[in-house]
Order: sequence, then structure tokens, then C-alpha cells
Amino acid sequence: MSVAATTVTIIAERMLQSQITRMLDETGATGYTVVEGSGKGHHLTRTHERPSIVRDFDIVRIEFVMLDGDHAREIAQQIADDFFVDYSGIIYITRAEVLRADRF
Amino acid sequence: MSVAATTVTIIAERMLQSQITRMLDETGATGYTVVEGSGKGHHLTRTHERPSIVRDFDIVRIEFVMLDGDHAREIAQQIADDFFVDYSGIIYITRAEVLRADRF
Amino acid sequence: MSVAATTVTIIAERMLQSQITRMLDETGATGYTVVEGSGKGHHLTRTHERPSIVRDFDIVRIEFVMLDGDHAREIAQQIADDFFVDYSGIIYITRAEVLRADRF
Amino acid sequence: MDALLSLLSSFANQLQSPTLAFLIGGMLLAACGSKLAIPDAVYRFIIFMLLMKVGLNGGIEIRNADLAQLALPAVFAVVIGCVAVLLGLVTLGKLPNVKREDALATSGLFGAVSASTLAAAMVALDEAEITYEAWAPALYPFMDIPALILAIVLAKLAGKGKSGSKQNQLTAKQIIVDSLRSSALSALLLGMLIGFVVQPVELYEGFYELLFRGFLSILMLIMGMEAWSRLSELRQVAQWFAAYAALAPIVHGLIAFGLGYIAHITVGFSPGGVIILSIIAASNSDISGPPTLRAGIPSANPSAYIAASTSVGTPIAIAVCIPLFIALAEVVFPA
Amino acid sequence: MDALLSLLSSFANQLQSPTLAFLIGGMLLAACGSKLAIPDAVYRFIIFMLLMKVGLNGGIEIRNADLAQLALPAVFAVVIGCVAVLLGLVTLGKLPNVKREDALATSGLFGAVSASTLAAAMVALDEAEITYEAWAPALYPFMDIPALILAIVLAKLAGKGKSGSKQNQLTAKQIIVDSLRSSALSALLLGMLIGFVVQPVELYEGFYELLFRGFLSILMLIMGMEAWSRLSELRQVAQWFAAYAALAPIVHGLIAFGLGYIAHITVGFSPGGVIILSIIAASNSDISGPPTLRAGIPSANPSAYIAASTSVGTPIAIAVCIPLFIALAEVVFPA
Amino acid sequence: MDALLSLLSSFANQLQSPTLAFLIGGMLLAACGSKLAIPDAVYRFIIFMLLMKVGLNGGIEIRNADLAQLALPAVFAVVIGCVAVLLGLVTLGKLPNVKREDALATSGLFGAVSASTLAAAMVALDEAEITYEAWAPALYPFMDIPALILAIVLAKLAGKGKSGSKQNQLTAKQIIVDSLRSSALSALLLGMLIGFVVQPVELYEGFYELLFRGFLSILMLIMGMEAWSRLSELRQVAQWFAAYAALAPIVHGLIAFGLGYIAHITVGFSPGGVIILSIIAASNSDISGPPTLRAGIPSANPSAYIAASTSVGTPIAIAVCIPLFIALAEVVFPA
Ligand SMILES: Nc1ncnc2c1ncn2[C@@H]1O[C@H](COP(=O)(O)O)[C@@H](O)[C@H]1O
Ligand SMILES: Nc1ncnc2c1ncn2[C@@H]1O[C@H](COP(=O)(O)O)[C@@H](O)[C@H]1O
Ligand SMILES: Nc1ncnc2c1ncn2[C@@H]1O[C@H](COP(=O)(O)O)[C@@H](O)[C@H]1O
Ligand code: NA
Ligand code: NA
Ligand code: NA
Repeated sequence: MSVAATTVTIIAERMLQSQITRMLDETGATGYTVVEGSGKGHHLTRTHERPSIVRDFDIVRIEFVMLDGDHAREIAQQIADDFFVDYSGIIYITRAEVLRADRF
Repeated sequence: MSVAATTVTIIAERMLQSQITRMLDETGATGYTVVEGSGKGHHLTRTHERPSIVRDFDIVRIEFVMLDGDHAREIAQQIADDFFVDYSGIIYITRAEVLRADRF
Repeated sequence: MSVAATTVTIIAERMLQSQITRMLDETGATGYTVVEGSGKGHHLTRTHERPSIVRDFDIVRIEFVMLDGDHAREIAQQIADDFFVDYSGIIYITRAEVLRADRF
Repeated sequence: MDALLSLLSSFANQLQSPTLAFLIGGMLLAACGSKLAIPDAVYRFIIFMLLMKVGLNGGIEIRNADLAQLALPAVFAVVIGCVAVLLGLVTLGKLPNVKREDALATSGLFGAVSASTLAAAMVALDEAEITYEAWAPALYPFMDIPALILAIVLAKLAGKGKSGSKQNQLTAKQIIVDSLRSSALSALLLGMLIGFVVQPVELYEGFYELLFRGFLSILMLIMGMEAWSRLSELRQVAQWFAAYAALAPIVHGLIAFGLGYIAHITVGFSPGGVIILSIIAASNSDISGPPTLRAGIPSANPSAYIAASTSVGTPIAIAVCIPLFIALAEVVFPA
Repeated sequence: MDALLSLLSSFANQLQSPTLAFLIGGMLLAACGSKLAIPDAVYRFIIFMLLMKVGLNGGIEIRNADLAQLALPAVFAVVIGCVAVLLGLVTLGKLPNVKREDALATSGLFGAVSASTLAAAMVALDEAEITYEAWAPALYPFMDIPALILAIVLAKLAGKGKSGSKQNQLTAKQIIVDSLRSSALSALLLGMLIGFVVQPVELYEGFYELLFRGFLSILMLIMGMEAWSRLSELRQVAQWFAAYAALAPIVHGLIAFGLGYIAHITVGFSPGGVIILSIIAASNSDISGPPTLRAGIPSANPSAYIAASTSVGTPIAIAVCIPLFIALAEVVFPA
Repeated sequence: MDALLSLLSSFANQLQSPTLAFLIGGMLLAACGSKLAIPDAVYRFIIFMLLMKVGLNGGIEIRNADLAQLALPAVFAVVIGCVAVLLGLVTLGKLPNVKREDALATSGLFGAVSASTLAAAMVALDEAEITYEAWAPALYPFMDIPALILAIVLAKLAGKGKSGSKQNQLTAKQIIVDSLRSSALSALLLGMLIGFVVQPVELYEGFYELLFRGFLSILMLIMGMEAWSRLSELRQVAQWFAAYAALAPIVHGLIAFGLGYIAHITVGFSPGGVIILSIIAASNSDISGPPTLRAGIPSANPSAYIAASTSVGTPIAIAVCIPLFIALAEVVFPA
């Protein structure tokens, strides 16, 4: 029942969220899920507990699942090239299997 | 120290959360973790930023970890069959290792 | 372009968050991402929907990615030993690949 | 002719309310791409405050009310809710590119009731110094619940045997229970109960009433923003939904005005009460309706009914129907 | 006999307060499965507002107070907090199926203090037009902190050497610091400080006091909902916890009333102050207590002490003890 | 000599405002490690309420205002915003261990405007019973936007061709649009528009003005907590940022005071207006500035400019500059 698939997880600043999801739409990802959080890397410690009107510095975790692993990798690479030269963020890729593969 | 395990990630509408977690309890999952988010698939763009009294359309990401991979797959399949014919959502399965395996 | 890496996911009570992230800083993790949620294991059902001034019982999901898998496992084991004898929580480890490996 | 003129001038008068200004302001903001967002928690709190206020007020004043008078308007409310659904089915449902389930869900939503629109109407009546029966807001569930039930039951009859899944099993009883448990109706009913039992006049005036108009202005802002930002979703569904959403509130309101007029003549239903009944009819559910319909008619496309209601139905109900029916009442029921 | 009658009638009188109506209303909602939920952010803001109000008021009025009078009631507060814990240990702790740590954590919570109950008591005193010393709310930490410390220290003595983990190292000093840093005590103390230093009477009256009763009504609603929805957790632990939670508030309150009476006779502690002391004793901590105990006694089961306190202890303290001790004072201290 | 004395006494007088007490109270809490946190949703709602209040008030009163008078102060506002940026570049930018981009981003932030500081100034003027032109708060964007544009444009000229990425493409027009769309300016401008068009005096007085001071006190508390907790970030960047952040508000304020004085003499700009202009100049942007700069100068380190502004610049602007410029005005413009 389950089919091999690839999941890509992008962790980025919230200000990039709309640009990244627009790119996902354009490059053919069939869907994505976004979760908000905080984090620490080489720059600011970000935390969404603190009151802040500037939500743009929060961290978002965007993940998308695709059956076509090569395509997923291409999209991931393009996001890395376009956004993560100037801005914070990481991308990682894992293998998975999906149920109801017709949905993807 | 670490023992092989299987993680199942279910992304669904929040209105299904209580039904899905009830099923997890009944089918023998030893625990689960739920995170709220937003997302886009074939239907509505969901976003929990927008004010909305109808939280039921938000997205929840439910993940559970089990040592017995076959059992985990069975549970996952049953959730797919029971809920994802009519409603939005995806399920994917990955391999992992767990520490403190006696907890599962 | 992508390089093999290890991701460690720690699910714990929020009251431990600052202690765990301090340990991550000290033991050499290069970054981490935290997301809030709720969950059920052997103890309380935790849910952050309910009004509660005591956020300390909420669940946090802390994940960190490292290139050096052995080091990641050591850190994970130390967290398990130091925190998860007395307190709730689980740890799991998965394999992944990362883009822009120089960031880690 | 005179009547029409006085209708128009009274209508124009209503259009200058702050309520409306905030609604339009919200649309303007969204249209300009403003990043202003009222936090979700505040939105949900405001809804609670408004409904608790409406409920407490009703409960406090209901002691002196003659509840027997409620009977006929309540029956009319049920009738209006059902007629709205059937009307939607035979109009919207027959149009090309409109799925039967989508039509049913949409007309269920438009048959049901919006608490926010009701609150806006109450402020408008206050400003126009028109009184109404204390129990008038209690007509809400009598229209809301039958509309939702009828829409879901009709959808099920149509879809019989189609889906084998566990979920598609909402019974009429469950729909009633679900509706009463929704945050909107719970707050309203609890407010009525507390108001009736302990008569907390000081608390009501010093807090709930004090903040009512201010919170309503913010709610209108939010609804304006929502209306505009869902327009893009509306564009993705057949245009008939937009057309339906523009006309249905007015048609439903007129039907209610007519029946309310009958109640006025037969049982002395007040002009203010007739307006309330008309606005309840013109409004469409934004709180309890959508999730109930989603659960009850899972095959319907939520984008269609939510966008039609939020983007077009609600602004029409607030910006057109409230001033319209107040103006109409001023013409029909001379002081 | 007369005294008993007048106690009963005064008690019955108190039961009609809006405060109580909202508490019971909240339980009712949860019992009916209502989906109404006050957002967490609003809940936390309300707590802040109430404590800031209580603090500012105390701070503004404390200038005219004779602080020397505080000494004896403060000592009594410490005594009550400690006695409550010891009493819990020798009663609840000796019962079958009750772990020693669970008993200690539970009695620590019941020895400690709830800011919400305190706020509800202050409104009830206002309504009954009973005055009290401006510094009376400042008795809070004198009872709260010793109770938590004693419970944790006793648990540690028992568990000595059992756990080798890093975490189990809370010292008495850390517990004090933790308590003072908790959101509840910080807001209260900061309010007192600001009230004392800048005397912001206009701000206090025009905002914090203005909104106090309204916010309290919403807080009561939330606490009622919480109480009911944690009942299921309570059922999973030994029934003795429920029995303890029902009796402890009354017993602690009576002890405090007795000691308060002594302070009344010896140093002229006001009847209102005696009531405040009794309610503080009857209340159980809902903000700083649970996380401090979780950190201090990690082996105790949080379901046991949180459910006992939230589901039974708090409703008893608010719905039974507040009216009871006001009524008792009216009998004991005739005007 | 007399003037200095009267300046000092007037300054000391201002220091006792509740506004300041809450700001310092917030710092104290954070310094003590308090866990008190005002929820983010409440913070964002408070900002909305304050700006809507300021906007509505301006809009309601602007009808009677002579807008021609706005011209010169508006030109001065633009000049001050630009001078602030250039000044930052040739002072902060020349210091050792300070990157040019970081200096530009920081001086952009300090050239821009804080709505919270503006609100605090308006309350202080109210308390001192000093009136000002209804349109004075509308000077805000005239200083804010040019400062941000100039900083970003200068950074781009310097960094030309360095980064090949897609993002670094903010044009001046986009910066203007972004600023106007920010939640702060949207709320302010919408408030003005609604105030002007429908004159909702009752709503304004009964809600927005009613809650203004109370919400401001909470905002000050939050800003105090934020200021303290970002100090640790500030320590990680060159100390020059802290020194700049302490001096720039005063220098910018003095420049504005001088130009405001010219406007007073030439076009009769009121003393209160001069104070508003000075405080606007002394303030630094906390809402629209940071994200605009982050997008416009991605290579600058956000820790540097945000920490400098939040931890040092804002407290100086509120605690030093507001009382200072009110005192100065009392000396310079005798009643
Ligand atoms: N090694 C890591 N593991 C997990 N998350 C990370 C890691 N490094 C960075 N992040 C996330 O990416 C965000 C930006 O990182 P940086 O670009 O290093 O500032 C951080 O706030 C974290 O949320
Ligand atoms: N390919 C995907 N990758 C990640 N999440 C997805 C994907 N497709 C759908 N989702 C999530 O599942 C939800 C429902 O999807 P759908 O059933 O396609 O409407 C979406 O809102 C997303 O949160
Ligand atoms: N098998 C599991 N899969 C996913 N999350 C789990 C699992 N077991 C426990 N958790 C998470 O860890 C938290 C603490 O679990 P416990 O220590 O069993 O009370 C729970 O609230 C869940 O969020
Ligand atoms: Na309707
Ligand atoms: Na107690
Ligand atoms: Na400035």
C-alpha cells in the first residue's frame, strides 16, 4: 500500500514563508505543511514566546512530501540557492513512504 | 542503546484530531505528539494566522513512534481508510531509532 | 550537493526546554529548532488549547541536525540520561541529508 | 414615491455608522495589502464578549417579558431557515457548474445565522433608538439549527450509499447538539441563563455593555479584512456562488420582514423585533455553520460556501441589509 | 441556634453572586460538552490584570497603613501554610493507595495560595461592604512559599539518594526565588511597588479597577470549565484525593479563622482581614504551585495533585469557603 | 541659571509618571528573572488599540485644523529623518569594529519612528496639559519612511553587485509601500480616515480613549522587559552600538526641537507640536522598521540594530527624552 517518497524540511525565517511557498507552488510541489516555532543557529535566538509585533523574525518549519525524489531535491536546491545565501535557514531531506500515494 | 523504530506522521484537519487520537489509543499506540500548523494541498489554503473562530479547518500534524513497525503500518492504514476518503490529509512513514526503548 | 546527516528529535515537557537547549549549546550542537505542541504518553494528556497559566507542562519538540552522527547520538544519549529518568519525554534519531552543509 | 424617498434617505443615514466604517475600513486595508492583523485570540475573545453581552441583556430583561409572544416569531424563524435552504437548492442548485452538495452547503450557511451580524444590528437599532423584545435575539437558534439540519439531511438523501466511510453519520440529533455546543450558541445561552438567574446588572453595565461597541468596531474591521482576502478563493469557484451570496441575504430578509409583519399584526411583534428577525434571516453563519457543514457534507467544497458567505454574504448583510430593513421599518411602521 | 440560622441565611445570600454564577456556568458548559474556549492568551492576560489590580490597590493604600500590624498575621500565615502540609501528610499520606510523594505534593498545593480565589474573595468583600487592611493581600507569599518549601523538603528527605539525576536539586532558596519569580507573585509585588511609589490613582481607577469585576467573571467561567474537564483525570487516581480536596479547604480556612480571631483580639486585625486570611488558607495554588512542585517532586504524579486541586479544591474554596467565612465573620464579629 | 534650575525641576516632575514607573518596573522584572509574560496576542492588540486611538483622535479633530500649517513641520520631519541616517553613517559608521551595513541599519532604525514612544509622549502631554495640533501625530510617516529609504539605498549603493540573490531588490517605492502597509502605519492611517469621515466621537471616548492609558501602562511594562532581556544580545556586538543608542535619541531630539522652534516662529507651530516632533525624532522604530531593514539590508546583523534600539534607544527616548523635551519647552516657551 505504501509507496517510497521523499520529504524535504525547510527551516527559515517567517519573512520568507510566502516567497518559499510561492516557489513551491510554481515548481510543482503538490502540497506543504507549515508549523511555527523558534530556534537557534548562527544568528539571533528566535523565540515566539516573547511579545513581538515583528513576527517576521520567527522561525517556520515548512515540509513537503513528493513521490519523485529527484524533483524534490531540485526544488530544495533551488530554494537553498535563492534564499539561503542572504538569509538564515537550513534544509534537510529524508526518505519516507506514503499511504494513499494518489494524493501526491 | 538505540533500538529501531517506526514513526508515522499524519497531517489532517483539526476537526479530525480527537477522532484520530481516539483511534490511536484504541489500536495500541503508546503515545503521540500533536503540533498545529497550516498548509496547502488540493483543497483550501489553511492558515492559522488569520483570525478564525473555526479552528476546525486548521491543520494538525500528529506523529507517533512505535517499535513494532508492522503494527504502526496497520494503524496508519486504518486511519487512512477511515478518515482520508472524505477528508483532507496525508500520512507518511519513516524509519528511526529510539533511545530508552522501554518507554514505548 | 547534499551531505549525509543525522537528525535527533527530542519531545519533552516545556519546563525542561531551557535546560535541554543549554545542554545542546554546551555539547556542541550547531543549532536547533523548537516547536510547541501537545501530546499523550504514559502520564498526563497535555494540551495547549486549554487555558493554562502553567505552560510548563506543555510539550515541546526540539530537533537538531548534525553532520557528525556519532556526536549527535552522544548528545542524545546524554539528554536521555540527564533528563528522562525523572521527567516525561522521548528521543528518536533519523537519517537525513542536508543542503549547504557548511552551515552545520 | 414619498415612501421610496424616505426609504432612501433613511438608508443613506444608516450608512454613516461607525460599524460600517470599520467594515469598509477592513476591506480597504486588505485591498491595500496591509499587514495589520488582529490576533486570533482577540478575535475569539471579542466574539465571546459580544455574545455574552447579548445573552446577559436578554436574560436580565426577559423576566419582564411575555414569553408566549415568542411562539409565532419562533415558528416563523424555523420556516425561514428551511425555506432559505430549499430556495437555495432550487436556484443555486440548478445552475450550471454548481454541484448539488455545494449548493446545499451554501444555502445551509445562508439559512443559518451570524452572531456578529446580529450584534451589529443591535447596535444599529440602539443608535436609531428602536426598541425590541428582550427575547428577540433568542430567535437565533430557531432559524440556525433547522437550516443546518435540513441542508445536511438533504445532502445525505442525495448521497445515499455513496460513501462507505465511518464519518458520514451525522444524525439530526447530533447536528442539534453540535450547534448548541458551538462556542457561539453556548455563550449566548449561558449569558441568558446567568442574566436570568442572578440579574448581574452592575457587572453587565460596567463591563459587557461598556465594551460592546468598541469590540464590535474591531470585529467589523476583522470581518472586512476577511471578506476581502477570501475574494480570491471565491474567484476559483463558479461565479454563481457570488451572485447567490449577493442576492440571498436580501431575499431572505424580505421574506422574514413579511412574516414578521404578519406577527406584528397578529401578536403585536414590535417593529424592532421585525427588524431583528429580518437581519437574522439576512445573515449567514460564520461560527457554528462552517464546521457543522464540513462534518455533515464532507464532499462539499469548503472554499465555495465559506468564500461566498465571508466575502459577499456577510458584507451585504451588514452594509446593505441592516440599513435597508431599518429604513423599511421606518417607512412601514410609522412612529 | 440563632447564630446558626443567621450563618445559614448569610451564606445563602452570598451564593447569589455573579462570581459564583460564572463558576457554575463554566462547569455547566464543560458538562454539556460546549466547545466554547476562552483563548489561553486572554486567560493569562486576565490573571495579570487581576493581580496588578490587587497589587496596585494594596500599594496605593499601604502608605496610610501601620505595617507593624502585619507581623502577627504574617507569622500566622507561615504557620498555617506549614500546618496544612503536615496535616496532609498525616491524613492523606496514611491512606491506602496513596504514595507519600503524591500526598506531599497535594498538600503542598493546598497549603499554598490561589490568586484567583483571593481576587474572588476581594470582590465578595466589596459587595458585602466589608473593609480590610490594605496589606492583607500581601499575606499571600507568607503562606504560599513556606507550604511549597516544606512539601518539597519533606519529599526530598524521604527520597534521599533514590534518584541520581541532575534535576532533583531544588534548594529552599531556589524554591523561594522560583515562587517570587512566578508570574502571579511578580505581578502582585510589582503592582504593590508601583502603587506605593507613584500612587497612580487615576490609572488604577480608570482601568485596572474598572475592568476587575468583568475579568473576574470570565476567569470564574474558565475555572469552572477547567474544574469539570479535569474530573476525568481525578477519577484515574485514588478517591482519597477527591475526599481530601473537598475537606482540606474548609479545615485550613477554619484554622486560619481561629488564628485570625486571635490576631483580632491581640493586635486588632480587622474582621475583613480575618476573612482574607481564611480564604487564602482555604485556597490552593493554581499558578506558581504546580510547576514548582513538578520540578521539586518529580516522582509525584501531576494528575493527582492538579486534578484534585483544580476539580475539587478550587470550586470548594470559591463556592463554599468564601460565602462560609463571610457568613461566619458576620456572626462572630457583629457590627 | 534659573532656566537650568527650572528645567531640572520640571524634568524631575515628569519622572514620576506612571508611564515611566511601568517601563522601569518591566526592566526590574526582567532583571529579577520574573517569568511574567504578557501574551504576544495581547501585545499586538494593545499596539493596535493605541494607534487606532491616536489615529481616530487626529481624524476627528483634523476637520477644524488648518492643514496648510502641516507643510513646514512635515518638510522638517523629512529632513530630520535623513539627517539622522547620515549622522549615524559618519559617526557610528566610522568607528572600529562597526560594519558599514550595521551602522546604516542602526541609524535607519533611529531615524525612523516608534508609535509606542509617540503614544507615551501624548499621555505625558495630556498630563502636563499641553495641547498640540491635531495633525501632529501625522508627522510620523514623514520622518519614518525617508529614514528607512535612505538607509537602505545607501547600503545598496555600497553593496552593489555583491550579492547575486533574488531577494536584494527592494526599491524605494517598495519601501514606501511596505512601510505604509505595516501594521503600525495602517492602523494609524485607517484611524485617521475613519475619524475624519464618520467622526465617531462616542465610540472614541467610550472605548479607545477609555482604555488608552491602561493599555499604555501595560505596553511600557512589556517594553521594559524587552529592553532588559535584549541587553545580553547587545553585549555580543561592539560597544559602540550601545553608546550610539544612548546619544542618538537626544541628539535627534535636539535637532528636531531646533527646527520645531523655527516652525514655531515662522508658521506658529505650537509648543506641544514642537515636543511631538522632538519625541518622534528621538524615538526609534520598533514595528515597521526592523522587518523592512531586515529585508532591505540582509547582510546587516539584526542583533546589532534591534538590541541597540530595544535595550537602550527606546528606554532613553521614553525615560529621558519625553521629560527632557517637555521641560525644555516649558523653559523655552513660557506660558
Ligand atoms: N543544526 C540545526 N538543527 C536544527 N535547526 C537548525 C540548525 N541550525 C539552524 N537551525 C534552524 O535554522 C534557523 C536559522 O539558523 P541560522 O541560519 O544558523 O541562524 C535557526 O533559528 C534554527 O531554527
Ligand atoms: N505533498 C504534501 N506535503 C506536505 N504536506 C501536504 C502535502 N499535501 C498535503 N499536505 C498537507 O495536508 C493538508 C491537506 O491536504 P489536501 O488533502 O491535499 O487538501 C494540507 O493542508 C497540507 O497541510
Ligand atoms: N510513542 C510516542 N510517539 C510520539 N510521541 C510520544 C510517544 N510517547 C510519548 N510521546 C510524547 O512524549 C510526551 C511525554 O510522554 P510520557 O513520558 O510517556 O508521558 C507525550 O506527551 C508525547 O508528546
Ligand atoms: Na440566515
Ligand atoms: Na492554602
Ligand atoms: Na527617530
